[in-house]
Amino acid sequence: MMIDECGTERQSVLRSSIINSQFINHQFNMLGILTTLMFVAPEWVRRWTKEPRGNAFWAEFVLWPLIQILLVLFIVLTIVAYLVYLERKVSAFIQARLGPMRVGPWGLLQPAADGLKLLLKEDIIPLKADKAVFQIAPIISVVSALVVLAVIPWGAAWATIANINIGLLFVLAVSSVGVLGLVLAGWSSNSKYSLLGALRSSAQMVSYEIGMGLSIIGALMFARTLSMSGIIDAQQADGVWYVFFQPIGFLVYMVSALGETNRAPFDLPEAESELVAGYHTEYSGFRWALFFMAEYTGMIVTSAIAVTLFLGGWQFPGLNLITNKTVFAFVSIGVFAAKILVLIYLYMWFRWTWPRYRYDQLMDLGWKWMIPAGLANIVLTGIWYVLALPKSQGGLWGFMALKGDRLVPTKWGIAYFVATGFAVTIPIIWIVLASINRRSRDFNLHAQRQLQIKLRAERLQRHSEPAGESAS
Amino acid sequence: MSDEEKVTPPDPSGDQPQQSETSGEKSPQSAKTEASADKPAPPRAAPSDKPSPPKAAPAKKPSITSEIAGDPFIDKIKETFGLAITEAVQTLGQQILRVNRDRYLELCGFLHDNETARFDMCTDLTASHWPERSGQEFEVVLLLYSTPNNRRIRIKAPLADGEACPSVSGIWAGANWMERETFDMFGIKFDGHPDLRRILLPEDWPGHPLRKEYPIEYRDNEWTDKHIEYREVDYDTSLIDVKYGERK
Amino acid sequence: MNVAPNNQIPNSQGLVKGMHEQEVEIAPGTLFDAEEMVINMGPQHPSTHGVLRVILKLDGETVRDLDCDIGYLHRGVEKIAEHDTYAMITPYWDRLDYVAAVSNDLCYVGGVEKLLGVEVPRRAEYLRVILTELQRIASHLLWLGTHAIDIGAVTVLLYAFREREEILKIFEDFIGARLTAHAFRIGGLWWDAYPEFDKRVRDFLKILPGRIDEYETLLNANRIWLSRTVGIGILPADEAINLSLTGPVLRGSGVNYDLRKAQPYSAYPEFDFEIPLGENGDTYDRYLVRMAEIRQSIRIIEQALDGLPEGPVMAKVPKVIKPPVGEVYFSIEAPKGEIGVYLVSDGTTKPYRMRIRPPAFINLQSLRRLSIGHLVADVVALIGTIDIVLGEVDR
Amino acid sequence: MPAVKTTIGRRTLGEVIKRLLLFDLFKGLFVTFSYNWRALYEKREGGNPNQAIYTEQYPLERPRVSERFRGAPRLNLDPETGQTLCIACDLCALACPVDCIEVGSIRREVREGEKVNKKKVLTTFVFDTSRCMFCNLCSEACPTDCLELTQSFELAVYHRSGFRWDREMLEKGIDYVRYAK
Repeated sequence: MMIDECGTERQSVLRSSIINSQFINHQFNMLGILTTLMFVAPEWVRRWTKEPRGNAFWAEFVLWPLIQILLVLFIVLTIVAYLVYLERKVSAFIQARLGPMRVGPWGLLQPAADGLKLLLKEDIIPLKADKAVFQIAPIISVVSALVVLAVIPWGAAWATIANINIGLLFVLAVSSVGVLGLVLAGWSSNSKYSLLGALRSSAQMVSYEIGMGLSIIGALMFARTLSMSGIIDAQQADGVWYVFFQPIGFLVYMVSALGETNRAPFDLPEAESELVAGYHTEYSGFRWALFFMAEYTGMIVTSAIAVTLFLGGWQFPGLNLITNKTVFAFVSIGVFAAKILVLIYLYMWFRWTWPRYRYDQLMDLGWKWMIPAGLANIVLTGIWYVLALPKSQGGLWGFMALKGDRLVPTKWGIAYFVATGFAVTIPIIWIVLASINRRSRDFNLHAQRQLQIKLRAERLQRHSEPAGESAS
Repeated sequence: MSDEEKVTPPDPSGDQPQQSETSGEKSPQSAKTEASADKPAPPRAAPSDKPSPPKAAPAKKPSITSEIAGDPFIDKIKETFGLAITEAVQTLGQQILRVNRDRYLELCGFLHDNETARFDMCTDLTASHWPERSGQEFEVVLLLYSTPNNRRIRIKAPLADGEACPSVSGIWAGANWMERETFDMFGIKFDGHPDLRRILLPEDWPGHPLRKEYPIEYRDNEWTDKHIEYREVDYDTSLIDVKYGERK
Repeated sequence: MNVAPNNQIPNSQGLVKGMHEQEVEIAPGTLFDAEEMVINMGPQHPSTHGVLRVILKLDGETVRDLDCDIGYLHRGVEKIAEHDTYAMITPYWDRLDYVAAVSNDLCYVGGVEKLLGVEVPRRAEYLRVILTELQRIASHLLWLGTHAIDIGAVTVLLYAFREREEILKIFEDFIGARLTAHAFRIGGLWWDAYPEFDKRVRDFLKILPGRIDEYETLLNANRIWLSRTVGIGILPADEAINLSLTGPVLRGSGVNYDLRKAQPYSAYPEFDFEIPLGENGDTYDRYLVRMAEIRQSIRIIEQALDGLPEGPVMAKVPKVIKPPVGEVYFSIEAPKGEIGVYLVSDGTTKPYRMRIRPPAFINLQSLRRLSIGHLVADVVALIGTIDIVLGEVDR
Repeated sequence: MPAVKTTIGRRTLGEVIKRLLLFDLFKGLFVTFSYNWRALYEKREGGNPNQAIYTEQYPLERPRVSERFRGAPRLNLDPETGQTLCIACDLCALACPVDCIEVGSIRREVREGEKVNKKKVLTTFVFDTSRCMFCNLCSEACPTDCLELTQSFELAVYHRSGFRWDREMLEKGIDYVRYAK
């Protein structure tokens, strides 16, 4: 059923773009060649398979997606390689260094050199490792990270590989398989450091998965769809990015995403000062590179979801002025990529600025702060939403109106949701969290300090008693 | 060309300390040998005297050690411990008490607990080896500090070879590792130490290196034979590429 | 899996006997049968600051017991010293605490000078104070960087190293070496200050306070830093004294013991400075104490530069150094704590016995007391807070 | 004595609000971002502590080595005669704590004007740079300013035997590799 649906959707999109003959005039520039490849290729395939036009199953569901997948994989993996370069450069600039400079101008060929080196490196498998699992683990990790790329709306119209109507669920479900790779890697390495790292990562990712899931529900209440492009369309229809409606949701999502991708300050599984390298301590060469790839792809994916859910996806004010569909599609990809890049810069910036949490503090943060905040956010958003419904539907103020078949906030409604999001939700959630964590050992430093002073006073009192017992 | 070409081959490093020792103690002699030009002087001894001022003969300097007098606290200790305190001297203003091994622990407890003194910190614990003192070959040296009074005192407990010393790690927890190190370096056993193992050297290392009879050149022994694998290495002489050239 | 056998019974002090032999054995049974896991941190580990091997007994991630295995860098400096003349021993002292070589030199030459009864010229004393205080800043900066990187703040390391590099450049111009300086000779200094010395040091001191503010902006109030350091490894004053701790570790517990004030040496009585003290004796206080010490060192150096007297920098010392028969203990306040030398002279050109009182070695034994009950991540922070250098621990 | 001020003890309303707004975290972010920003546009000058980027690109930029630097050893020659200044007195070997110097000499008659003196003459001089700890004690002991530690610091060789410098090498110096780009 599902496949049918999106299949027909795709066909209609394709047909409309093929009918639009503008791109044919630009065949000889780069853009034209690319568009030709992407739009005409399925048509060629269709003719080649000599099948009737309406029933092109192979072309529609196998060949054309394969081309797209290869394209996306190629681009994303190149980007991943250059993210490593970017990370090194950003960290260098933050740390008063220069970063890679020797391979190519400004070290731009460094990723290629690194990749080559990793390919040529000896592939070491520890003697007592569980070999099969040891080899499968990085693959699981990287595959689960890459599969998610299929449903991410990279841009308008054709730029999504699969626009399925449960896109977000799919993302959450598949990306949580990644933890399996880490656990298996840690277990099969037969090293204590790896094992500790794996245990940490499994606990961490499972916990932050919950916070992440709760944080996006607020935004979904406004979007009322799980389809990734649907969410972007909803933001267009509502006229505002959901980050303004859902500041807490966005914050919780970002924190959880940091935890989910094992980035600093939550990089406990691979905390180099404690566990050497955590779950991938025993890995080398390209297997290790696969983990690295998974980590950076994970960063792209989580950022892409954040962009889709909270930052309006590929939309940008003024983007609708572009009438040429092809240009529009490419510009939208560019906007989406730029937004992702901003978030990834944030990731890097955080990593090179802040210290690392301790394991138990991390779990505290997840369970005592992120999950309650996410829950409270859902409740409060629900209340604001119900209050703002049209009066005909039982709302109090009627800040929303029916437009077509969906409810859209009016201008006052937008102001109302933004105001409640910032001015009411944040203080209420802060109070909730403060009351939950009032007696928290790790976060209430004041109480902790007082306790120490008290203990110290007791000790000193004991010490001031006539000495003698301490002598043997 | 002179007939008596005599290249003085440089001595292996192990010889050197002995040589300069002689230069220190028997400098008149070595000066004499240098004067006779025919016989080649001992290679190391001769030059070391050259730069030194003409009155190289070591004039006995006045001793820097003297008896402690007029210190009420030391007097009190002497009174309490009587003949167990065999010596109470000061060197350069630093007080040293020499105590018999039997009452060493008692003295330490006294110093730690005494209300006026309160030597609450064990700054250092070490030993020294005097092989020529028969019956008192070892000397455990304990440096104490009193934080309330800002005062130091040094306790010495002479021991015979093989004799165990009472452990003070029950009084000062900080003495734990120092005693372990002393055991490691001198082989002095500490009675009542909770965990007397070697600390710096491997568990099965032969000998205790800071004893005077332990040679300084002692590279290959049973331990290295057992634990370090030797391999013959074929040198690739093509790698030896030393260039001579103009200094830049 | 290397799993701890269950039959290890802690003795009176709770230390596991025979950890050395047993931890390498592979006990029958799975991970889940054993109550504890023994894990080796080091000797090659990113955060053990050298070749320290810490054997941890973990229950989950909680440290149940801990033992330090040291000696990987043991060179037998005390034995070598018995075979070298007094002047020849000085370079060996550089290699003890190699991030604070100048301070070590001051300790040794101070000890020999005391034994000889040599009076060092005032200019030399002032220059010594300037150099040792610069070295204290350098050592604390290195400590700050490594401590921060242990806790995960990587950037601070690079910033701290940048400032340390400036100090090392000053050293290179003055002494001729950056790290293992061999800064002082018995009786004074070999070199006098170079012409631009005053300006270079002042320029550096002008930059430094702002940079310390920068580090403190990054760390002082940062909630992650606070949650990682506050309440970690609390050491009350009496216990700290009993464990023979010295230096910032002791002062973090609130004990006012700094040899520069307590038993002044060199030209320190002539300068006005304060001894920062902590209140609670936790990792955060020790961090604050060290940061405050850097500021105090800046004060001392400024005063010393202002009052730098003219004159020779080397006292008249015989070429062959032969101290009188006797012994001396001389100690100074090194960045890590009280470094001392116990010299026994038999009247010859070589010391009969030379004992180094190593601050890091003695401070390190508190690691066990500090760590038990904390998590693995805290052990890393605690190794950092003790500020050890294995060159000195192992000697 | 003043105790270190600990900022945790008291909590004013201002502090609570700052904490609520994650002020502590943003302060740190501001510092690092300012570095990142400055790094993008500032002129780069290796080893300048006031610049945002401190890196000295070593093989490309030669470091400034100080005058007193103690690097590779050298046996100085008399600039007029070209003869060695060494009088084979062995003081450097005696002063060396690690015994890395071996001085070989012969006693032979040397004509100095009218007189013929019996003198020690240097034959071989071996300096083991792998053991040397560059403490300068040998140079300080040298009565004729012959043995000197110089500013060259690139002492790496491909083989251990390259560390053993003979007299010729000490007088001429090594021809170390200078890396071009």
